[in-house]
Amino acid sequence: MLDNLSLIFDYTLIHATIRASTPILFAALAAIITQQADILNIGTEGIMLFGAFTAVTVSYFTGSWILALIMSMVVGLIIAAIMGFAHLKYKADIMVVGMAINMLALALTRFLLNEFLNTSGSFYSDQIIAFPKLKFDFLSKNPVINSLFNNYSLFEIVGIIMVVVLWYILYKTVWGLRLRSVGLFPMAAETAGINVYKRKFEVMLYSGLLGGLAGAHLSLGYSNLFAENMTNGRGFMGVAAMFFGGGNPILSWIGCLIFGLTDSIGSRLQSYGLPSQFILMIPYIATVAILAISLARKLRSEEKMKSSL
Amino acid sequence: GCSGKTEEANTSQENGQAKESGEPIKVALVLAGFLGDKSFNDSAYEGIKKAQEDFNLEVKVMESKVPSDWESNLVAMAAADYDIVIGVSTQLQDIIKKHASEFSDVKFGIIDAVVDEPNVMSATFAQNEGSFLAGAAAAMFTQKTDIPNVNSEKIIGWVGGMDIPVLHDFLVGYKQGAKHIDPEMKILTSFAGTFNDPLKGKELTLAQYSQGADIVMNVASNTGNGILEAAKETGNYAIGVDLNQDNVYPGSILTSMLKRVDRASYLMVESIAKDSFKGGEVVNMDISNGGVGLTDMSVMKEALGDKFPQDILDKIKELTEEVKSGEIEVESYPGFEKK
Amino acid sequence: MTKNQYLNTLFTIIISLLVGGVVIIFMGFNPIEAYIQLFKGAFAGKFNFGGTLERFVPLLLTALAFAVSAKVAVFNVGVEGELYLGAIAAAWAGYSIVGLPKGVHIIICIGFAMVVGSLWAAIPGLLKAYYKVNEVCTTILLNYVAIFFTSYLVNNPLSAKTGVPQTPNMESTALLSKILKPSRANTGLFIAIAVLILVYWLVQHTTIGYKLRSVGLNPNYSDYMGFNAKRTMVIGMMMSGAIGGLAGAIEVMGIYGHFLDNFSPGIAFDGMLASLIARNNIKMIPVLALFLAVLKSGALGMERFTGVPKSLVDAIIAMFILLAAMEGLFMIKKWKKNKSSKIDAAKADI
Amino acid sequence: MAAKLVEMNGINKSFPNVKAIDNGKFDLYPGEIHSLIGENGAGKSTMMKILYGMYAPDSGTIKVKGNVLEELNPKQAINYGIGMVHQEFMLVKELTVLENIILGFEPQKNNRIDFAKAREKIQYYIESYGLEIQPNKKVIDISVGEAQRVEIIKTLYRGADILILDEPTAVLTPQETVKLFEILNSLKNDGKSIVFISHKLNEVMEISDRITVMRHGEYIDTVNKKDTSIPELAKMMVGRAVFLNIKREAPKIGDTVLSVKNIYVSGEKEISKLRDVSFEVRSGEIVGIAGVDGNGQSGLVEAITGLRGVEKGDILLKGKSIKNLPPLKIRQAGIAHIPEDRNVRGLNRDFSIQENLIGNRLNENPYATWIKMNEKEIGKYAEKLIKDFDIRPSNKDISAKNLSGGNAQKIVVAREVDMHTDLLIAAQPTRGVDIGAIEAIRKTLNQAKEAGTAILLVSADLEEILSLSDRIVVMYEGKITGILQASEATEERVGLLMTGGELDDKKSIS
Ligand SMILES: Nc1ncnc2c1ncn2[C@@H]1O[C@H](COP(=O)(O)OP(=O)(O)OP(=O)(O)O)[C@@H](O)[C@H]1O
Ligand SMILES: Nc1ncnc2c1ncn2[C@@H]1O[C@H](COP(=O)(O)OP(=O)(O)OP(=O)(O)O)[C@@H](O)[C@H]1O
Ligand SMILES: [Mg+2]
Ligand SMILES: [Mg+2]
Repeated sequence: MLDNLSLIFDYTLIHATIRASTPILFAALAAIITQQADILNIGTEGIMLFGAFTAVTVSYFTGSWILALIMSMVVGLIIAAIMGFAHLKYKADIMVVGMAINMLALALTRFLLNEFLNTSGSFYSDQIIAFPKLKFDFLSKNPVINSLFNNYSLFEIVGIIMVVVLWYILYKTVWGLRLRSVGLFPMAAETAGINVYKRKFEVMLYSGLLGGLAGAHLSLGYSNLFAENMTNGRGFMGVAAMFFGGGNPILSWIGCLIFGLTDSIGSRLQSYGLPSQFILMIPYIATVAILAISLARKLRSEEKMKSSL
Repeated sequence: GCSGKTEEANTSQENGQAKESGEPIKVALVLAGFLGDKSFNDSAYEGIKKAQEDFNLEVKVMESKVPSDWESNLVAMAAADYDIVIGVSTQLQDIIKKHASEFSDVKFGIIDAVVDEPNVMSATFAQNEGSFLAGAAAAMFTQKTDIPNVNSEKIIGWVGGMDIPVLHDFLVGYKQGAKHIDPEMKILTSFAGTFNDPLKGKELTLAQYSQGADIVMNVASNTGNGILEAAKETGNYAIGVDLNQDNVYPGSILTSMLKRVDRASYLMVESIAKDSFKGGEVVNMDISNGGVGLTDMSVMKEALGDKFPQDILDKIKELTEEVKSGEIEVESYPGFEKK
Repeated sequence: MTKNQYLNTLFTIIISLLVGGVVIIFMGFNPIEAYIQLFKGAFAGKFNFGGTLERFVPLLLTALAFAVSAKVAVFNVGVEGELYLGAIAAAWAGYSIVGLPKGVHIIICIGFAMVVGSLWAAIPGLLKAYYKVNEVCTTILLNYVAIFFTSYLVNNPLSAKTGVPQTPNMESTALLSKILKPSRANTGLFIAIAVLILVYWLVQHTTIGYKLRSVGLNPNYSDYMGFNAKRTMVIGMMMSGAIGGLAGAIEVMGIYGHFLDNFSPGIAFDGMLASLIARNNIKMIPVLALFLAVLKSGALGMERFTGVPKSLVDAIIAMFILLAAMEGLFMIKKWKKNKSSKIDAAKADI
Repeated sequence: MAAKLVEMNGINKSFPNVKAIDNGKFDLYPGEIHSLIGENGAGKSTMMKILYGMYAPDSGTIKVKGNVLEELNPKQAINYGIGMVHQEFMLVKELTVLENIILGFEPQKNNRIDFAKAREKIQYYIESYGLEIQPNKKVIDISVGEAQRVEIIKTLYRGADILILDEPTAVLTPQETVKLFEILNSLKNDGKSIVFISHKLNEVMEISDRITVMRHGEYIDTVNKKDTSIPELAKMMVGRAVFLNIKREAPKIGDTVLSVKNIYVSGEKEISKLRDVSFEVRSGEIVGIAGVDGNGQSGLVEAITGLRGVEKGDILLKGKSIKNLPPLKIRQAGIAHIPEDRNVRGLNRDFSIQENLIGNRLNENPYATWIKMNEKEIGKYAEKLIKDFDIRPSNKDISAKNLSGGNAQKIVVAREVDMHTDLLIAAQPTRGVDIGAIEAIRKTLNQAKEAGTAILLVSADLEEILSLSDRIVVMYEGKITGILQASEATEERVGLLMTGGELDDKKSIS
């Protein structure tokens, strides 16, 4: 078992963790930005699926990943705009809108897969140009360094940068301050002359851009194909991660990493004959447990602060 | 792999042996999943398409992964006067058993299970036998260190979709085949927990590669697309399943374990067209009748050139004979014992 | 509902049908034919109508489960998990206990499913009430755990060992009788309606309901009144879980006769949708649950007997739901007022 | 006199169920303090929200600095120099004081908020008007008085020269009020114009130049301060004469009902942690707890009623310990409690009047049989309370959020007083309610006392404490600094104890 252990916990786990957490991370970022304006965007799942489909299609037909990226973000934007109208202008419950968009995405991408790409189930081809990988020859000499620092997909790195950027924007800029006030207390924002409606709409659009990007990463970065329902709950996991971090990009990222890490460990543990279902549960249980324990500890220390003794 | 527009009912040109009247034979295919899996379901549909070339058919494919839809789809098709309603999955066994007597003038087919009713034809597969060969091939291949990216470690992989009995029937054969070649062979196995998540399949496969496997067998339907992709991306190897997947990523896929579902569905339609349908008949598709087996590895041969290990192919031939003759008895998972 | 709202609903339906029709024409099919098949698929004959009722029951119950948790201000996304666990609990009790009279056996199966569902729901409930752990996060994650767990059970200790991932068939004493054969609609329908009425009465006309609603609306008031907001919140979640478990039990006892691995494709999420469109108003929930059930079974009809591809049918249904949620769409009278009440609306959001 | 800064004429505004303003009228001159008074629900806040662009009037004209304004939103109002401090603070609790102040008007340096510059500017207002605040604290951690000052700085920071203050003193201690008035006067001397809304007529008389009275949404009159008096204003507001000072009979004091023994209770802030607090309340007397808000009174009440844990010491009700029992058990042991904040604890605003009135008798016969609520009996009971306590409107099915503050408070008072318990705890029973309601509530408390109830009254309003209490317990930083008999209590003496001072004559009795 000991030599097995070293096969499970070795340095390749780090790259695997980042790889496994990135799709969820992008979904979480898309959810965070609307949540800061008090909009629970569970349509991320659907937007991602649209994005993934668009990216593959555009990349296949044009051979340009840049164009694919742009188009998938545009599609995300359009879907988000529809959601924004339905929710903000026509007062549809945002959860319903999100779920309807998810259903629509599933059905429509399947339909378009048949119509446009003349296939069903999944679509792959040599003509699909993937997002570039950050490959540096000088790093590839040592296998450890190679695994740790080389061969990242472009958006695995961009994702990490975006966590920091979004954190900065939310907590250090005027825009972020106003956005948070809209989410926390819209009346206060309104009386400060901030147009709450516009602000909410704006972040819906950004969320669409991020969701489109998340989808494109799924189909061109994480893999190089499109499959029906390829998001497979990753958008929902993003929402869960957003709640894990209470809307804070950095804490949410930590949530994603915990999930990614335990998921990767699980993938390796499976090979040793434990019932697969229990292994597959690990990431979910671990995430809940860590969240619960950390909050319980926080509460306990607050209690202590309040004591009069 | 493109299956084109699938849902439309289309008739093809008439062929000699078709029913006298010129009216098309109405065939309904009820799936417990969707087309596009590039394996089991697509394969069943391949057979129907083949039959469409030979006979005058009107075809309806009902897809759904919602269990509560299966029964109502099947009953609706039977009630709508289809000549034959084919259930494509073990999971439809109970449903057909339940309704076959209600629709005594409709004929049913069941693939991958047996229903003993006078108006049902069944087809079963000895996937354990096919997997046995796949396991043997993988076990030999993982020691061919002159092939790029093949390491000296005696580790091979296997990734399945949902952790359900039929996959275990694949798995026992695979393990037995590998151990038959080399008892020290270590077999890493993982289940994705779903047939519908290629990304999860890819992740699991990458994990097995990082643990020393250099060839991984795919038994995961749509999830398997990720398995194959992982092979291509890392320069490692995979084994395809159900359909011939060798060409998906030429040079990355050693062989595919064929499960000739297409042949079964074709046979069922043919029996209607030729009026030879025998109720209660069970077609056992196994190595001996070519119902399961491996591909000829020609794609790999071309990719590897003279590095191609011909001895694997020879050994597979030998093993095939031994299994046929009963010299080797391949184990099966409870519930899948040969009838 | 005022007269205006009815008009609004009517307009929404007409618009949805029109838009869907245009798409169908555009794809080269006959929309009239398609809609006739949709209608037939939902209502024509025992088989189709039964199919609609068969879908209505779990939708109604899971919607109710969601609404009950919403009364205590918990957003229970975990009904799906409770459904699975309830289902497998009922299936187990159904095949492993033998020799009971029918009524008793059914009650035991249902009771066991409800207990299991409520205990499972208590976990996110407790975490939320006592440690302020966000319930949306925990319930999303715990759904996976529940589903994997049932998958383990049905493939290992509780497997029928037949090659299909299912439990052994339940004793006939544990099965609910079918109504409207050959469809699989069953007496679970009456159980569901009884539960609907009971829950409505419980929430609106009893002291328990008063406490539940009170906690959902203002936990501080509840604590001050001595209701113990935290405990009540957990109780509300457990009620929700019990109803979710019941939904699962009726599925296996009425429809399958055994537990089948992964049998629910997200029934509870559709139920949640029904409840959300009804704004968690218990009186409106059966209407919306029926609406969704009709769409679902009608869609099957449309798919079976027209050439319209399933994926397109599904897309049209998603669009129906989206439009149905936009209540403001045809509030013609309100348009003028919109301007003056924008802040009132903002206030109402808080 | 100079030209009018603001002129509002013929204003009408309806909400779904009420006509909030009926032909309303208001004007404002430069450099004046103009008070707006009226009962709860008279339409004062609505009138000012219209001026601030938050509500669009149904009809009427608004003229600001000579411009007729057709459409107005808060942003434009701010541009016209109007600033409003709302009755419910418009502060984002999770943000810092600084962030709240600059929200919407942030100084920037390369896309970053220029906090240094913001701080500098705020410092200017802090110093010029003596507005003490702590910019780096989160709003959730500051006192209401400070929040009030933050709101004022916020409006000044936005360049307001017309300040609307909606009931700014309702939540302030007398000391804080004095300080606020100093600030207002210095603002006025700086040429700013101020609209001041209050229920406290003595304050109005102290600070205003002119006074406008509203009643039931209608404009009644505008008078100069020097031409009027408190009784006259009260009469204009209510439509009849009002008597606040209830004549007091000598108390008929009985047995000890509540005795608090050396308790220690946790608190958010250092000064609100109770340490070693002891006192007694006997039947037939009102014991007033005086103290500056935030010195542990809330903690004390919560500890007695079981809403907060007691860490050390004991609490006895009629000799039996009720320490750390669940709130329900404590209620059943014989304590009724009017909580300090009707909107937080006292009411379920989304419940109907009837549902709110039955909350504490939920499981009692005949209102419930087992778990079934007997709606008929409950309805009868609700109607009785509505009548006895003159709650308006008298429709028991209206939801509580549609009631004016005074009437909402009457629901709480009616529900608790009607329990006829041995001990009644009344925390801030008249905070933010109009003069008519204050009269009614005080009368009710006095009647309960005469009927033999022991009453613990907590109030930040010193005048209220002095006029109702038979004994006064003064708290400072979580400790008792003195207990005085009514006869020996004066505003000065209590005030001194409240700020941590000591009485030299040591005549206090405990
Ligand atoms: N947003 C609103 N929606 C519905 N009704 C409202 C709204 N705001 C105020 N009202 C109603 O309008 C009337 C006037 O309310 P307003 O707040 O202006 O009174 P007020 O004089 O400020 O009273 P108070 O002294 O209690 O603050 C009341 O009957 C109130 O219930
Ligand atoms: N330990 C606690 N347990 C429960 N609630 C608490 C606790 N501490 C504070 N609170 C809540 O926070 C509010 C403010 O707390 P804080 O300690 O500042 O009040 P306080 O200073 O005791 O009362 P006041 O100063 O108003 O007389 C309280 O009303 C109470 O609802
Ligand atoms: Mg090897
Ligand atoms: Mg007001």
